[in-house]
Amino acid sequence: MATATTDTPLKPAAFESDQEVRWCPGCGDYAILKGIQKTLAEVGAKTENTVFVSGIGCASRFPYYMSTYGFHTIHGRAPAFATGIKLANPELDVWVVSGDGDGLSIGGNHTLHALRRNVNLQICLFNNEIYGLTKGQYSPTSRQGTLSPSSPKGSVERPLSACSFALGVGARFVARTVDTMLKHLVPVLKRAYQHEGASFTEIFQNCIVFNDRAFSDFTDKSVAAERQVLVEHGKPLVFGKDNDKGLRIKPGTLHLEAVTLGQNGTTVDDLLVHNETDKALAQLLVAMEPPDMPVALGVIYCDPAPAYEAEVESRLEGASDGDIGELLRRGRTWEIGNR
Amino acid sequence: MATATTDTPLKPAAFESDQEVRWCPGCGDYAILKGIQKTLAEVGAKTENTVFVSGIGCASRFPYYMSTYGFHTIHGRAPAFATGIKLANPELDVWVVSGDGDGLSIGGNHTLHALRRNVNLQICLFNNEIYGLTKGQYSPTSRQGTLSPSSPKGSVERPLSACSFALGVGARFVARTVDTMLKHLVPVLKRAYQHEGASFTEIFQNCIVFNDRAFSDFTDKSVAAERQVLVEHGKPLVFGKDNDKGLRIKPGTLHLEAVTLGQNGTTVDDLLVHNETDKALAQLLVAMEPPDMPVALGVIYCDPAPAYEAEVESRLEGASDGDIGELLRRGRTWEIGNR
Amino acid sequence: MSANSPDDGGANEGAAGLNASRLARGKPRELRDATVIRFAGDSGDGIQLTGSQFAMESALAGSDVATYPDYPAEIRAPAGTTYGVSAFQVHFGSIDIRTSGDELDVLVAFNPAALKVNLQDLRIGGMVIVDESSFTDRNLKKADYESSPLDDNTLAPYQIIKLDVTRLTEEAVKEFGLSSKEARRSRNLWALGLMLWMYGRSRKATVEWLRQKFATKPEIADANIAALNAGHVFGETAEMPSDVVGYTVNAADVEPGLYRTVTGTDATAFGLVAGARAAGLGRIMFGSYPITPASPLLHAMAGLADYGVVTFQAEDEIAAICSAIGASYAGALGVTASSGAGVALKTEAAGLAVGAELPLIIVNAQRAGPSTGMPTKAEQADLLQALHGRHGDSPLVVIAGASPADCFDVAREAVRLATRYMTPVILMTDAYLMNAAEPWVIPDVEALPTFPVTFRTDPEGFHPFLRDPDTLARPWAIPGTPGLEHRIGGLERDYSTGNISYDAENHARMTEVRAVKIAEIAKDIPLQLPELGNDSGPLAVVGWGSTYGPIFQGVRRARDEGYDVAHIHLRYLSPFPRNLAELLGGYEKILVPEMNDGQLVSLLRSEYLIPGEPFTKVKGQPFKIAEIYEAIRFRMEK
Amino acid sequence: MSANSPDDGGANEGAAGLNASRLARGKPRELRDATVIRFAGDSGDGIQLTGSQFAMESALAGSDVATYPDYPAEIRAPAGTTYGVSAFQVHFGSIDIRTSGDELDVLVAFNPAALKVNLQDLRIGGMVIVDESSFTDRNLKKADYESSPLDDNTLAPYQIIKLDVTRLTEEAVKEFGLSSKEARRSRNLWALGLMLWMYGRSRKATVEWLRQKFATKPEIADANIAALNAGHVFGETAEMPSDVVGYTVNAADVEPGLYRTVTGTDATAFGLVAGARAAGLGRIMFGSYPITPASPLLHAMAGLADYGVVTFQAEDEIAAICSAIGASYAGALGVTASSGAGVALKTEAAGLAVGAELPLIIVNAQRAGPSTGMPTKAEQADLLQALHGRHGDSPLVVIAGASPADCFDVAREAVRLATRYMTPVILMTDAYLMNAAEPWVIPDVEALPTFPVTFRTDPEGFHPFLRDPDTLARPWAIPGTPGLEHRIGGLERDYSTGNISYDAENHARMTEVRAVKIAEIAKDIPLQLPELGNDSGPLAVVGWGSTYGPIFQGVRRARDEGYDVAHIHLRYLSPFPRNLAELLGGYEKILVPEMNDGQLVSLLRSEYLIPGEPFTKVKGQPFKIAEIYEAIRFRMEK
Ligand SMILES: Cc1ncc(C[n+]2csc(CCOP(=O)(O)OP(=O)(O)O)c2C)c(N)n1
Ligand SMILES: Cc1ncc(C[n+]2csc(CCOP(=O)(O)OP(=O)(O)O)c2C)c(N)n1
Ligand code: SF4
Ligand code: SF4
Ligand SMILES: [Mg+2]
Ligand SMILES: [Mg+2]
Repeated sequence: MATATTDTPLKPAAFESDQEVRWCPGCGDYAILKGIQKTLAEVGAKTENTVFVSGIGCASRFPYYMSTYGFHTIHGRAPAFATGIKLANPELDVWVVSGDGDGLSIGGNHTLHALRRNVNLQICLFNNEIYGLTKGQYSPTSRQGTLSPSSPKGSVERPLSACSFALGVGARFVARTVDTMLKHLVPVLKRAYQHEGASFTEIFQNCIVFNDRAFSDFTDKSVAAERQVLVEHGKPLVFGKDNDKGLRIKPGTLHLEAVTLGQNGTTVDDLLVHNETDKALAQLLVAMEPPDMPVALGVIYCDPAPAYEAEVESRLEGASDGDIGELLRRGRTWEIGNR
Repeated sequence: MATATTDTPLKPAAFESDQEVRWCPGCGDYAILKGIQKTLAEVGAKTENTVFVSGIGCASRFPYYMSTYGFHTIHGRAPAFATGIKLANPELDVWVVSGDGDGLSIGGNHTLHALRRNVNLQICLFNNEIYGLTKGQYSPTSRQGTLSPSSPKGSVERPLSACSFALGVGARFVARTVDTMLKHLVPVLKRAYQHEGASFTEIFQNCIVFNDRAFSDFTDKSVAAERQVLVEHGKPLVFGKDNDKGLRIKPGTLHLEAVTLGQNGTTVDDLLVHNETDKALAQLLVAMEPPDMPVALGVIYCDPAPAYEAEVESRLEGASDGDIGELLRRGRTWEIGNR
Repeated sequence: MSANSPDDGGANEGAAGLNASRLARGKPRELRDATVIRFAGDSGDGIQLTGSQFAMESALAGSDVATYPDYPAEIRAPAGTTYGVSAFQVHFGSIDIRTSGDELDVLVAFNPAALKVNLQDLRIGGMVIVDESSFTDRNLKKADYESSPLDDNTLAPYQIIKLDVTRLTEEAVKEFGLSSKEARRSRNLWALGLMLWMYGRSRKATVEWLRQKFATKPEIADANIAALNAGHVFGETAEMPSDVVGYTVNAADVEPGLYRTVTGTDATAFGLVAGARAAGLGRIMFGSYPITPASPLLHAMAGLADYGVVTFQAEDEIAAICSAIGASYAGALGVTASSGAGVALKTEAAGLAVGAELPLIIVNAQRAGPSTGMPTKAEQADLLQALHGRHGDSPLVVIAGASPADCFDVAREAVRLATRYMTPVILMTDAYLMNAAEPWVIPDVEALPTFPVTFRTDPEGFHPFLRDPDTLARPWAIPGTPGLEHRIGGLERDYSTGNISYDAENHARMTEVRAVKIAEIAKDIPLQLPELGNDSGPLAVVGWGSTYGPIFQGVRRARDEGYDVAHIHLRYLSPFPRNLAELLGGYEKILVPEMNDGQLVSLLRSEYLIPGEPFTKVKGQPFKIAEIYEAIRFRMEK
Repeated sequence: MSANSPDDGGANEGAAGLNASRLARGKPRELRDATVIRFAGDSGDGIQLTGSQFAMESALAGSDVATYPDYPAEIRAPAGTTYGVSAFQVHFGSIDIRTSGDELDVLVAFNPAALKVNLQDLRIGGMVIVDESSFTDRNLKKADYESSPLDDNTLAPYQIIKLDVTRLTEEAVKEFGLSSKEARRSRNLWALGLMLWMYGRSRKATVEWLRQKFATKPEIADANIAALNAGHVFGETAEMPSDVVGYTVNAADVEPGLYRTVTGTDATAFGLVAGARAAGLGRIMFGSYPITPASPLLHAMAGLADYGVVTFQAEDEIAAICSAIGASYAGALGVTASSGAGVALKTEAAGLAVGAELPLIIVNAQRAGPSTGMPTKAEQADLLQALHGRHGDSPLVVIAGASPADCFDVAREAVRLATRYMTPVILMTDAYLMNAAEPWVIPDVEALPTFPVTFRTDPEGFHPFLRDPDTLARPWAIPGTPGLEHRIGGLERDYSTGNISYDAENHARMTEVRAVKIAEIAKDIPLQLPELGNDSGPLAVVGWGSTYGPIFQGVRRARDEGYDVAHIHLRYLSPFPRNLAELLGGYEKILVPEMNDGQLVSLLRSEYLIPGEPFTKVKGQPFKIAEIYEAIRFRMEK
């Protein structure tokens, strides 16, 4: 994040561009668009200081719909453009919007290195587990066996876990939320915005046309409470319709288990308290999958370190207008007079 | 791995090519070359069935020095070439030799996806924490503050942990060894070879010219015993000159701690027994760093799953010589007679 | 015939329908040589199916046919918006048809947006058929029409037929008790029925197809068939405006044989498997990363597993081409396909394939650039990139498909050249070729010439850059072969050992042999002949790729009017045919129409120092026949 | 003068040395216009330092100088191997020197391998100085010499001086009690001392440099100085073979001014910072990924933080160029540099910069290709890639440096054009230019013309593709500016709003304006003038890039001998200078020497339909003056 100032904060609508939004009716991207506009309003961002950088894909159309600065670049490279922008002007608030293909397939290496370097960017990965814009091929996050135009007999590849990847490459902020959970998405993105350094937020996004209901197993109203644990730093890891379930360390192991409160005497005190600075915990949380375990949502890991561009600036030691004439004359020189 | 047959196994020397080895005198690559030749001999590999694929870098010169098939490709892309080779002929033993720049900087994404797909390759990453061939610039694994021609004031970037990365992206075999530890390197590479699916082996390699003694803090004879834990499946995690130290779970946490046997009553039974199928343990082991903790070496994680190319072949259901004439006539056709 | 028994219709039911209508309306059908019809509506309106079925019935009736689908750029734009309009164009006739047509004779518009977007292409006096009921204020607004074009005189220059297709359809399907929403879904079939009547076409194939498609939902099938028949009956009976007549389009006098329709995508896929078979290669490893308009080829190849195709959806285009090169190195046929940005990413690895001298096929389905450009639109602006878009002097083969069906032959030829000369081959197509369809006489693949490859097995005197004296190709020595173990790579290789060499003379020699190897392929490809016209004269129109159709027709029209003009169309761009200098030298003027800023013309000028004149169109659309014709007239009269 | 007090030497100590030696050896020095010396030995022998010090002393004595280092391909090959030989060539004289020289007059070889590799470049009758003691059987074997070239008649055609340099050095440094291993390390300085004597050069600068370098280890400094002086004394005293004389090379009549030496790398780095300063840009964001021979530019830029340079070592070349484009978008000057394979990887993103119309500088330090090729060798084979190596019609500016010092002006010009026209500029150099060095009159940067950029700030009537009527450039509107918020990208943009557009006419218009914008830059660059010769005549030799030196000298030699030949050297490759057609039209023949397969010549032929003749050399080495000269004579006499 950077210089958000709060004098007369703008309304969410102030972040809408004049361009007609052209995602498919019912696409999860609409909800995310609203959520991000709301987030910017709430943090008091300024349109002129905000830049949205994207690659190519349905998700990457995002910048056109924002009234801020926006750069719709090329497929998979948004983090590299964003890094250059920060190195040119660290004062800007730079968001990266990407898809599971853009950010994890062709762009996986740039996402990796932006996270490793800890460039102060908000990286939002809209994960619909499919290539939307190119009409529905399976992506690196698609479940094995996905039927798609390029996998008529079902995809063979094992899916990548976006958050395990991010933690593995050294991300210092990893969060997860859902397109339709506006009340959850906005606070999570505010945290991402306030985080110094690279933040990685995976947003489960429904592609109604090519991968509808990909996440319904844990997002449907009917099952959400039982299949989601909304993690909060310092709070016990409770879930369930009646908050009657929780997570604890399986005694004597390095693993988590889900327990039901009350059953053989387990109380809230037996539960693990979420510590967002605990990387080992974060790695276990992101690996949880239904039905046995709930899906962890929220700020799963946050352990700030100096941002890359800040350290770069500090290396510059200010002076950037050195005398070039003096530079050229430095070292061994000799005068040749007229003969 | 693939079709190693053991009739009259070849000697290590049989895997040497006629080309003069041209690494710098004292380069760690020499020892690795010997180690891999010994490994191939011990597993009974055949030169004609073995292919070494590399990118560009000092490490990537490797194939020229082997009497097997070899493809010295382009920078960072070796895993992609190797994947194509396996998809063309799954019977071949395919090794990928790469450097920390080749495999984790420009080639990070291909290493990532080869591991995720679980292509049956032996990926050996010679990590010297520097760009050797291009004369010593810092690499993605260089420690922060590394002085190099491209970082005269010390590098700013945080290093990537090769093994954390591999685990994060779903590798099913992750191991670590050291160039000069021939007795350790050979058995580890034999395990890698025998592993069905993608294996990832990080080999700490000393670049005597541009990054000498980068690993001396845990490889020097004087400190090795105290600074290394050689993990073995099913054996307690013991280390130290007199095997008097060990690792255990810090009670009530998801973390490891080093303890001294005998001290306040700790015995070997209190120590953690290495379980190479335990990913959580693997993630903690690869993250250990001296001086507080020893460096974990050996087969840190191994949890096999069907190899990518094997599953691809199974999807083919044999028949590949379908009648093309029949294919063209399939669907709606019509006859036009002479008029 | 009654709407309830369509199946008694048959191959010559068109004729039956004709008589029927003469009886019914007392008006004779008029004869037409060729006609262009475009169906247009929302993506949801089943436009593509309607169009293809009409094309199919026309083809079955013996017409020559060419079709072109025009999908909206957005995946699924909101209903009723101009950018959500989907269209399908059918050009059919008793003469030979080589383009999807310049101007529309008939436009069928299912809503105001469809009318708005497509009207400009309707010829003055052409017929426009609209579904009145969709011209609501809401839809008019979406299409930003101030007033309804049905009321003002927007449509004055045309023959307008307003029908409440929705109501008519609903009535037709009433008996099947569908919701009016479901009923509305059959509008397209009602309109199809009407058009089939208008051109005296059978409904047989369509009926069969519907029965098949809705095998599990017979009531839907019945409803659709009822709608189809109702549209047909509507035409037959007197309900149509009196000035509307039916037409007869006779069968075309086309080459006899067994036909099917193919898109350039189908034909390329078929050509690749047929080529691999002819080369005796058991496996094609098709490595690709999705991108418009190349993705359909990936999809097609993914369906050909039973013919020895393994597809690999790589993480990016670089991995895609590298996997293909690796596969070729290991003895399969490595193929990769992409477009625009994706092809740019392949240039480094393509250079390795040139240096390592491995077979490889790179299909470039060109789209409008630069950069992301207009992904769904056609262009030919990657030709110079194909020839020169690599670092260093790195010659390779470049060939181009001229029509959808031609892609079959070109793909086979790509396999022949890549394997015979151990070289990458770039096969140029474009968004138009890949999506357009035309009838194709199914070849007897068994009878086609073969060009078997032989993998090296003899260790005697082997080294990896030993050259065949005839072809200058190096041996294809694949891993798994005892005694041929060797190392190759991108560093310069010694001419006589294949080992790494930094020797100055050797580099010069290798650079030359790489160039000569490709240049000499000219001996192994056909002499260039004009498609039309004489081999010398005042003017030759020279083209390449998908401009074939319009150039051919434009030149023919000019020739019919007595202009002495020739059409020369290049399949081989690198190397050029060996007689090209001589051939082009025989014309006073050379005109080179291209869908780019003048790329082929620059090659011809540089190669032969002939004052070729560029004629460029960079609009993401094919040339119109008339544009070519006018360009010819203009140059020959002044 | 005594070996112990070298510092009394001075600017005119050369003369002193001269008298001294006349006294000592009774033989007068002979006069020489120009001489080429090459020092050669193991990488460990300090060859590069020896050579540069000799060059420096020569320059200080007023000679014109050109140098070229020749590093081994391997990082640190085993001692004594042929592929581990390092060399440094110095061409100096009283005439003007523009190349590092065709043939060697003197070869100083520290071991057999060095002799083996370099002897071929020594002219017949040239002098070869060897350290006998290194000609052991072991070393001879490593250099694969059957018998010692010192004993057989390998060296018969040359003037051979065998000295036991090792022993002589050891004696000289005895007093400082170094190990004989350390002592051996001073061999190079002993030899340097001898050569400085032979050409009547001072040792002052070298002594100062040694004192500085070993400030912390004075004993090492003393030993080295002693060795240096001993070599000098050795020459002065009678110990040399009687047929060996000293030489005098007078000061050259060069442009007066304050001088320094620069490599192409230095000059490019200086030009970029000077250019950014002239444009009023506070920051250069230099994004790069290491690759030979471009890495040294990354290293140089990394040292210029105090001059507004931020360097970003990206994960690959794609990220490097993308970061540079991002930086330009945000208002810094984005620059990226690479070579061969790395440049190929940048082509996709370069297309975006063309489409988005952002300033960008891409430095291509060309090396021998294709593919990995010969990474340390020079070539000019990426010219067509620079012009056409992107998908779609994507015009941009291409300019090239002609000599190391020229890179300063060219780099500044690149900044001017990139920022004034909002366009990517490809700056072509090569492995030779980047490493070669020459003296340079340090310009008064304050006095150089400026070309300040103005960022758009006025929201009134703003849209991102609004064009300046003069330059056709769009406004540079950077994030952080209130009221100018806008979105850009790679999709085609509407001419009059900048919004995404798939409109056919608009695409044609935008394609044209992108082309015209670049073409019109021809109005803003100098007319092309011949470097030498008349602006019409029987023959013009046309070149670009690093072939400048040999072409210039070859043409001059021919002209001195009365041939009416001109030298035309192009800095601007896209667009070409506006008078080029006319100028070239004035010559009967056009000869185009290039270090590639004939790329510029193909552009000239295509552009102007002139029968330019290629003269190619693809050996990873610069042309020799004699090669150019012979080519001219051959064409003018036949
Ligand atoms: C270099 C390049 N390769 C391929 C493409 C085609 N392409 C555009 S978007 C896309 C993937 C989209 O998937 P994702 O990133 O998940 O975004 P989504 O559309 O699902 O939001 C692809 C393959 C391209 N535009 N550029
Ligand atoms: C596309 C491309 N970019 C850059 C290079 C230059 N290059 C060759 S090797 C290398 C990095 C070498 O480092 P590493 O992979 O760690 O191997 P090492 O030499 O240390 O063994 C680089 C940057 C290249 N050859 N190709
Ligand atoms: S294709 Fe999917 S992701 Fe793309 S806009 Fe439509 S619904 Fe959204
Ligand atoms: S540079 Fe380093 S890694 Fe490369 S060969 Fe020399 S010692 Fe080994
Ligand atoms: Mg997606
Ligand atoms: Mg390395």
